[in-house]
Amino acid sequence: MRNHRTLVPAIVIALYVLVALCAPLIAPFDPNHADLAARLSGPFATTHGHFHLLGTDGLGRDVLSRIIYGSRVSLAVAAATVLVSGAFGVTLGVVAGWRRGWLAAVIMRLADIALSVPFFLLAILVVAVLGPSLVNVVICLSLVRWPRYTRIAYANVLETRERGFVRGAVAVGAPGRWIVLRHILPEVAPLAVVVGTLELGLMVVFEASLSFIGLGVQPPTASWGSMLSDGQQYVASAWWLATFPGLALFGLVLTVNLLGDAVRDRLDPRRRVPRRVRRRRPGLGEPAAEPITTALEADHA
Amino acid sequence: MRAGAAAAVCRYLGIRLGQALIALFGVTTAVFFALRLSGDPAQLLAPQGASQADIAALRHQLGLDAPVWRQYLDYLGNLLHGDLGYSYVQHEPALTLITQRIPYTVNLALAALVLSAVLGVGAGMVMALNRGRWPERVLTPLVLVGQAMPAFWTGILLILVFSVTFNLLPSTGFNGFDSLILPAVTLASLSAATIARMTRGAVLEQLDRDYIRTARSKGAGTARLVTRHLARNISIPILTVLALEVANLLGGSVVTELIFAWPGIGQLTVQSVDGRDFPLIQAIVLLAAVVYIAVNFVTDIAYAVLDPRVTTTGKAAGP
Amino acid sequence: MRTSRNLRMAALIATAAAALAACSTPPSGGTAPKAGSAGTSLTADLASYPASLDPGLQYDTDSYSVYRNIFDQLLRRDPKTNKIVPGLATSWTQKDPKTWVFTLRSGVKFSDGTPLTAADAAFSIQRILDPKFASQQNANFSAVASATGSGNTLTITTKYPSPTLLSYLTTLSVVPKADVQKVGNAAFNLHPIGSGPYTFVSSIPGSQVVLKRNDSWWGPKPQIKQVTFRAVPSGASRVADLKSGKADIADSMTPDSATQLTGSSGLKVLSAPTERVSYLAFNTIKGGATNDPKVRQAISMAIDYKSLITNLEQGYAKPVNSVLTPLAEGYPTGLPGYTYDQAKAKSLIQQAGAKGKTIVMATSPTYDPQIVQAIQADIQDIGLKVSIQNTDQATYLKKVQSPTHDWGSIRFGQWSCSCLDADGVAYPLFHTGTIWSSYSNPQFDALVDKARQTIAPATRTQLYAQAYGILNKDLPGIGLFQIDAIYGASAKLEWTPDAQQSFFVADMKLAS
Amino acid sequence: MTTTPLVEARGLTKRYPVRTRTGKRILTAVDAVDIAVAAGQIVAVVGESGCGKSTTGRLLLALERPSEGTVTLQGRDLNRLSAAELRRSRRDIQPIFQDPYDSLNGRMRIRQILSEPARVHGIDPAKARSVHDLLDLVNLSPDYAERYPHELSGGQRQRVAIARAIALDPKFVVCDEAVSALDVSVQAQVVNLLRRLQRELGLAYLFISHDLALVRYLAHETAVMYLGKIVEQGPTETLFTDPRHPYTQLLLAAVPRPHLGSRLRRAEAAVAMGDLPSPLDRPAGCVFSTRCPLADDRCRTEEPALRPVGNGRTAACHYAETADVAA
Amino acid sequence: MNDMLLDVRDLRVSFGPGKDAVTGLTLRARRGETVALVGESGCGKTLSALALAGLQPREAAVSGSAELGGVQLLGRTERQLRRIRGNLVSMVFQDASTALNPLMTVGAQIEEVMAIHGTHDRRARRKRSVELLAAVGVPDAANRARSHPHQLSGGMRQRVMIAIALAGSPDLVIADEPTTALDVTVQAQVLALLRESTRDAAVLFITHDMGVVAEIADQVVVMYAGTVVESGPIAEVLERPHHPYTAALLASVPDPDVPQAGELPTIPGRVPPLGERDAGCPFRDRCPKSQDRCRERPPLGPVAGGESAVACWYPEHGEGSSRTVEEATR
Repeated sequence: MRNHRTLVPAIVIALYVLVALCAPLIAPFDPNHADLAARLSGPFATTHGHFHLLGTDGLGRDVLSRIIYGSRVSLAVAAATVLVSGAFGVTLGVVAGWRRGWLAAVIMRLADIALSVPFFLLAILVVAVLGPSLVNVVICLSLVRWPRYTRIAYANVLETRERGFVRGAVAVGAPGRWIVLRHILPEVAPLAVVVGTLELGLMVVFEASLSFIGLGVQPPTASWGSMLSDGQQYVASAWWLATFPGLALFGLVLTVNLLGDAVRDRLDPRRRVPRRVRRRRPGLGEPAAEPITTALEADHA
Repeated sequence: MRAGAAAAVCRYLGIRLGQALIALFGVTTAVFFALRLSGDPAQLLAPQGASQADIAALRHQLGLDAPVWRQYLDYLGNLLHGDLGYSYVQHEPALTLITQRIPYTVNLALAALVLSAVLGVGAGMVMALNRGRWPERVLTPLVLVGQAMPAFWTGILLILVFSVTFNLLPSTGFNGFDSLILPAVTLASLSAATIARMTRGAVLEQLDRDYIRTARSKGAGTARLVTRHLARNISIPILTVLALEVANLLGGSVVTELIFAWPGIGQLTVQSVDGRDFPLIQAIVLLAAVVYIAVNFVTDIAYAVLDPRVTTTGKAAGP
Repeated sequence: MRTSRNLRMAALIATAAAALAACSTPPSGGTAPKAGSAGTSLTADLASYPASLDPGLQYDTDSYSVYRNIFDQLLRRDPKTNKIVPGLATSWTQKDPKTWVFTLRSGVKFSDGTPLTAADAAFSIQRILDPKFASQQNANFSAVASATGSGNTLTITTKYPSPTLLSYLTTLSVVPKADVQKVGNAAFNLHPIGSGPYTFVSSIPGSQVVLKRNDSWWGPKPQIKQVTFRAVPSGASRVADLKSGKADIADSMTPDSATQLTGSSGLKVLSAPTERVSYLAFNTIKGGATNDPKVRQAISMAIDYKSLITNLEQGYAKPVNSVLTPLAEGYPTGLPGYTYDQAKAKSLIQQAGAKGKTIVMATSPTYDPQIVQAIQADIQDIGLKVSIQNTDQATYLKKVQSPTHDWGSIRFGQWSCSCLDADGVAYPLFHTGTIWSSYSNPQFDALVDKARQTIAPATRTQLYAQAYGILNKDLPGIGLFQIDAIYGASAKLEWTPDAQQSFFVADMKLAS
Repeated sequence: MTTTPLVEARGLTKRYPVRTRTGKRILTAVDAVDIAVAAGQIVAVVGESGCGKSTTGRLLLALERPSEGTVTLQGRDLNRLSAAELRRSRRDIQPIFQDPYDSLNGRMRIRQILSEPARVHGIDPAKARSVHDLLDLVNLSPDYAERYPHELSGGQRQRVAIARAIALDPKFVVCDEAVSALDVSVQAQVVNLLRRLQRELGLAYLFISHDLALVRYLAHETAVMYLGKIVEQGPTETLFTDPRHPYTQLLLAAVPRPHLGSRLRRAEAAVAMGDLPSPLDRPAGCVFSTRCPLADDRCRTEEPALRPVGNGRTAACHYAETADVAA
Repeated sequence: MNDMLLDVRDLRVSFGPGKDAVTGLTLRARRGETVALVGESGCGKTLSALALAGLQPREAAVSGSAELGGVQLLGRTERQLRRIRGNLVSMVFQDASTALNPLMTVGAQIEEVMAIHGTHDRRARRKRSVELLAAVGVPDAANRARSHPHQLSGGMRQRVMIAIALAGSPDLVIADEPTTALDVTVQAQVLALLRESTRDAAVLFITHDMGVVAEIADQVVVMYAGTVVESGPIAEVLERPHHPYTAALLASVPDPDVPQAGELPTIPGRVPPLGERDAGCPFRDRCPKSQDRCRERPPLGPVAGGESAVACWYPEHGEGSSRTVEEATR
């Protein structure tokens, strides 16, 4: 049962990745090949002797091929963003939690600042200042997302640094860097992985949103978001343009979320520590901390 | 004792307020300078055939030819007098433009919040209390679907179905209650799913707590467990989510407002950013930050009210 | 003082709004009447909400469409011939190359009852020129040295002989000096008072503006009693509104949506060629490959103009022979135009040694991405690589207008000077040193400079013919096609759109 | 004993700022405590929860800085050392904490846990005690080296914690409730182990515990703490057989005994004591005066000094010589 | 044996095949009598107690019989159980800091029992809850009733737990390690309180601490790995333990009144975890006296010359706390 929950979404995601990697082999057509005379043909249309399973778009390009190639953008951006923002966010969170004091205050206020800038504005500013590119999309998304990791890492480090094995390491005479690397980070990492997995789905959506408003990847590179954006105009006349990329996106986000849930259930440290042991400590009340699920699940935009 | 508690809350909130002001200052400063790197409103405003001199004149008129630090000091000075500046594009005080739009965004966000809170909390409770039984099996896929639907796609599909195909509901603009339905549903769908998952988790976590066992050992039934024990204890985690959702809804309203041509702050944001309407952007950012901070603030107060432990230990749940 | 009170108000509103919003609807500008009811009210879907209702400020299409109904313009163009005809000014004479005298219609009143005088007209120009007003139209009237009014005589002097002055005066709406000075620019913008066929009733900023017929207007009584302009940014939604009868007319239709409408009963498509021209401009200074005229020539031959017009524009476009439309004063009718010849283009690229080179194409989401991509595909077919750099308009302008010319090799854009004159295109786009130009040819500059200050139409036409001849040889830019304005409308609507995209409701009729 | 003690605390005081309903207050967790541990000696600190015994332990471990007072290890003031020097000195002072589930890093193998101290100090693995030896010392078979903590029972984990503590051959080990989380049968094993190690390796312990029976069994010296202060101190046997402070007397009386006959005495003694006052509201005069059946006005105003009361003991009670509350 | 108020016979709790957590608990208690259920962690004592109140985890299967004053407690529907809990059977849990609802005043938590079981008059409930608080020794009860749990000390919280347990005047009070988290001084007070306040009920007192057993119990039931290994009157079990496990437990705790030399007696090995238990005597791997016969599970049978029952093929016949188990084996 538990294996099921991880395995099935993992396989589906692996398929997505495989499709992305093998796009040139799988895609029936060049995703950027325009054929203006064959534009806006519906699914199952055969135009000029070419069979378009999912139809063609406003430039007569094959929708299926574009969806296949579009997966590359979605997956690459989502993965890169999670890695960059995760690494950056966790580092800051760990530093804040370990050093505490003014440095923590500065970092956490920075997180507040990052969280209170409207995302759309930030996206435009980043593209305006740095120019449009896939890398900058990642930078832009990372600028918005790092505080999620920082906050969770920070809270987790504050908790972990009071744990016996950390105090033990201090008492042994281990330097701060040693303790952070060997004891704190491994403790924070699974949590960061959980957050990262949950974020992955969101990042797919975010990338699509950016492409949707024209700030993502550059045309003619196919991206699900830009396909949806183009398709929006044709929602009444050429329904397939918005529907199929939307389904591809929906499927990926859904499976990533499922995987995130499964990973969280496996890694959430709270679900692993035997509770009865903790209860024995005399005189200790339960801390009024918010449940970890709150922190993990609450943010989505 | 009451007075003491109030004093503790005040002190605690005072610190939070101070931190919030610092964050506010940081946001406005960062945005101010980033904006000036990002494009020249005069170029956008000038007619296509305008000459260099025309544009320079316009730039001068807008005060954009002054050194950036000077502009910044002026901005801060005006801010202290409550002056948020004039929109370059619409030639109205930024404050007026924003206040015109606030009711619409609040209307939409509030409708979505109520919708998602009611649906989300309800579904989450039902799922948790019926763990492993059919209500959970029915709701879980719905929640998963809700979470995987990007707002812009949901919006398009809703328009396709309800406006284009069946012509039941208006797809754009503000024209009474029926035009609120589609945007609110679009905006609420993701939030409702998030809240549902969260509520489920919170309820399950609370159900696992010892005090629930105590209550059961007293002979309490499900109804009493939910109303007397769970309700208040899950209110804290749920409040945390709702607070975040308020921020998310206001943020998410940008996309929704664009899709449904809703005349709110989100649309104004996009327009002002597109037009590099600096004073308006700055005002909106200030507003967004204030809202974000205010929501956190209200949440903190609510924590203190809901959880008597907060006032005495001086720390709220969460970082 | 005022602003601080406003701030406090805002704080109050913000908090109160949260509480109220649940139960109350926002302050509405009156509910829009259902389209078509009674046959005398009209609902028009615009692509966006007018940036301003004060005609002295913005003049984007949507603002224009709304406020030109509230105000009278000094001059007008005949919708059929595009000739300049009387508006508020019944007659005008040119005293000397730099002085123009206009006689204004008498008995015209603003809707608040005050009479319209030449002083109001002069004021309308003066305020645009006032730096403090920061009007975007300033540049259009930058030739004006002074404007004075007395009685019904308006005198305008220009700094130099200006052949396009009258053209720009067709865009001038006259505002009531007394009222503007009394309430201030900001308040006037929110509640404009004009002398035009319609008066302002209410607005929901960002959403809709309602106007009603001005029964005391001096012109023929319009049939439509009330008009509601709604901002509907999504083209699909505008189509849906038309189909469901929620709108009687919709602006800014795409060719694709127009073809959709032609199939629907009860609906029709109205279109008119405009002075808007789609063009490609090359960077001949720092464009890399495009510095080479052979490459530019190759590109001009790479583009399948016909396919763009028939397939993408669905026929709602006309071929052009230069970066100008036939509507414009000075259009060089004799030029041969561009040809599509892929084979020759390929060989030119070979000759230039540019095969496989990457050229950067700058564009912004403002411009139709489909055309951009179609052109990209065309150019790639002849052996160049095209990398599209799509940034938002502000960034695009900052880049493209930078004096360093570092914006890439080629850009796609649409041009309209709202003056129907060759000068409004040739000068800003290609004259050495202007902000848009990455091209320099002294010979061309001299011709354009001369034409700018020549009043006689025939001479000008000749000068422009020479200038455009140079352009078509040097190819710093290619005109792609002339763009049609496309409206979707109820079949009951009788109206003929014009080249200026004037959205004069007074000219419209709704059959019941 | 006239020789310099191995570890010595003088005037050790620790205050924490605490936010309460009525504002910021100072909590004095440890108040002017003097304690000395000689090499090879076991000194116990006993008292109710919140009396400051764990804080004292952390101060001696230099995990926290005292607000006042000094902690010296072989004459060197730990809190005056540079960070690097302190880290080096730490090999001489090691802790064993209460919770065996919390004190080992669950992501490390036992081998890694036990070799960490040597690696931290850059000691040549050949010269350090081998993991094998350490496991042997704590009676665990060598194949435990490759296991993870969660594969071990509580008692086994606590043995690993002990092994880690002695990995660098410390001179002094602070056992903070080191056996209280264990089941009784396991507890006995670990206590035996601690005692054996103390003898074989010549270790000195600060044995912090609320379990008086264990203290009597293990400790040479015992200090009784109450609200941050030491109220009585002396050789364990004397202290247990003839406690002079009323608090010690009551505390001893309150210990449950696994045989019949003590029921009444214990309950009476305990009930007589009432509740522990909040450490934030420490009584004036004698800290124990609010609960002491013998307390009079003097006790409530004049704070008794910790003074010798015979047989090597010191007690902080005006009436130490005559006090007898639990007979 | 008709005067027995509580009569539990062969209580079994299982988490599935091979996962029998409790394999036959039998115990009896008269009104006013306290039965101590003793054992180390994992022996099934808490689970047994929860099963008596129908509070065992959902996935656990309970069988056997448990009658309280003639009322069968096991196999009841949730609805029936609700009538029983708080009213006939009440519980005192180990850690009052988590077992009390942190957001409700303690008074309300006491009143709740009465509200559930039919006292509709709010004023009466309030009055009684203050009385109860006073009765369990909470000073200034009227004010303390309005306190939240975190504002009380650990001892006070445990008193509140007891007040909750008493509020329904139950016949059976199940106290699950109610003093483990408390200091010895407070522990003594709470034990005394519990003893005094439950004269009209049977008390099932769960603990691992023989000292506490000696303090409070009338009868002792020693559990090991899910099964009863010895039961009998307190005096007999403490003075003459018959089961090697009982004897070893008693021996491994040092006596604070007697100086002790040499090593503490220990029990080698560990409790076989759930799933590794077989049909034999569960203690045999740790038992110094184990023989081949111990592969077969010994029944709980009466001991000659005593009131106790023991489940051992080779019961001890020794004296008191004499050292009956070999010293540690190294």
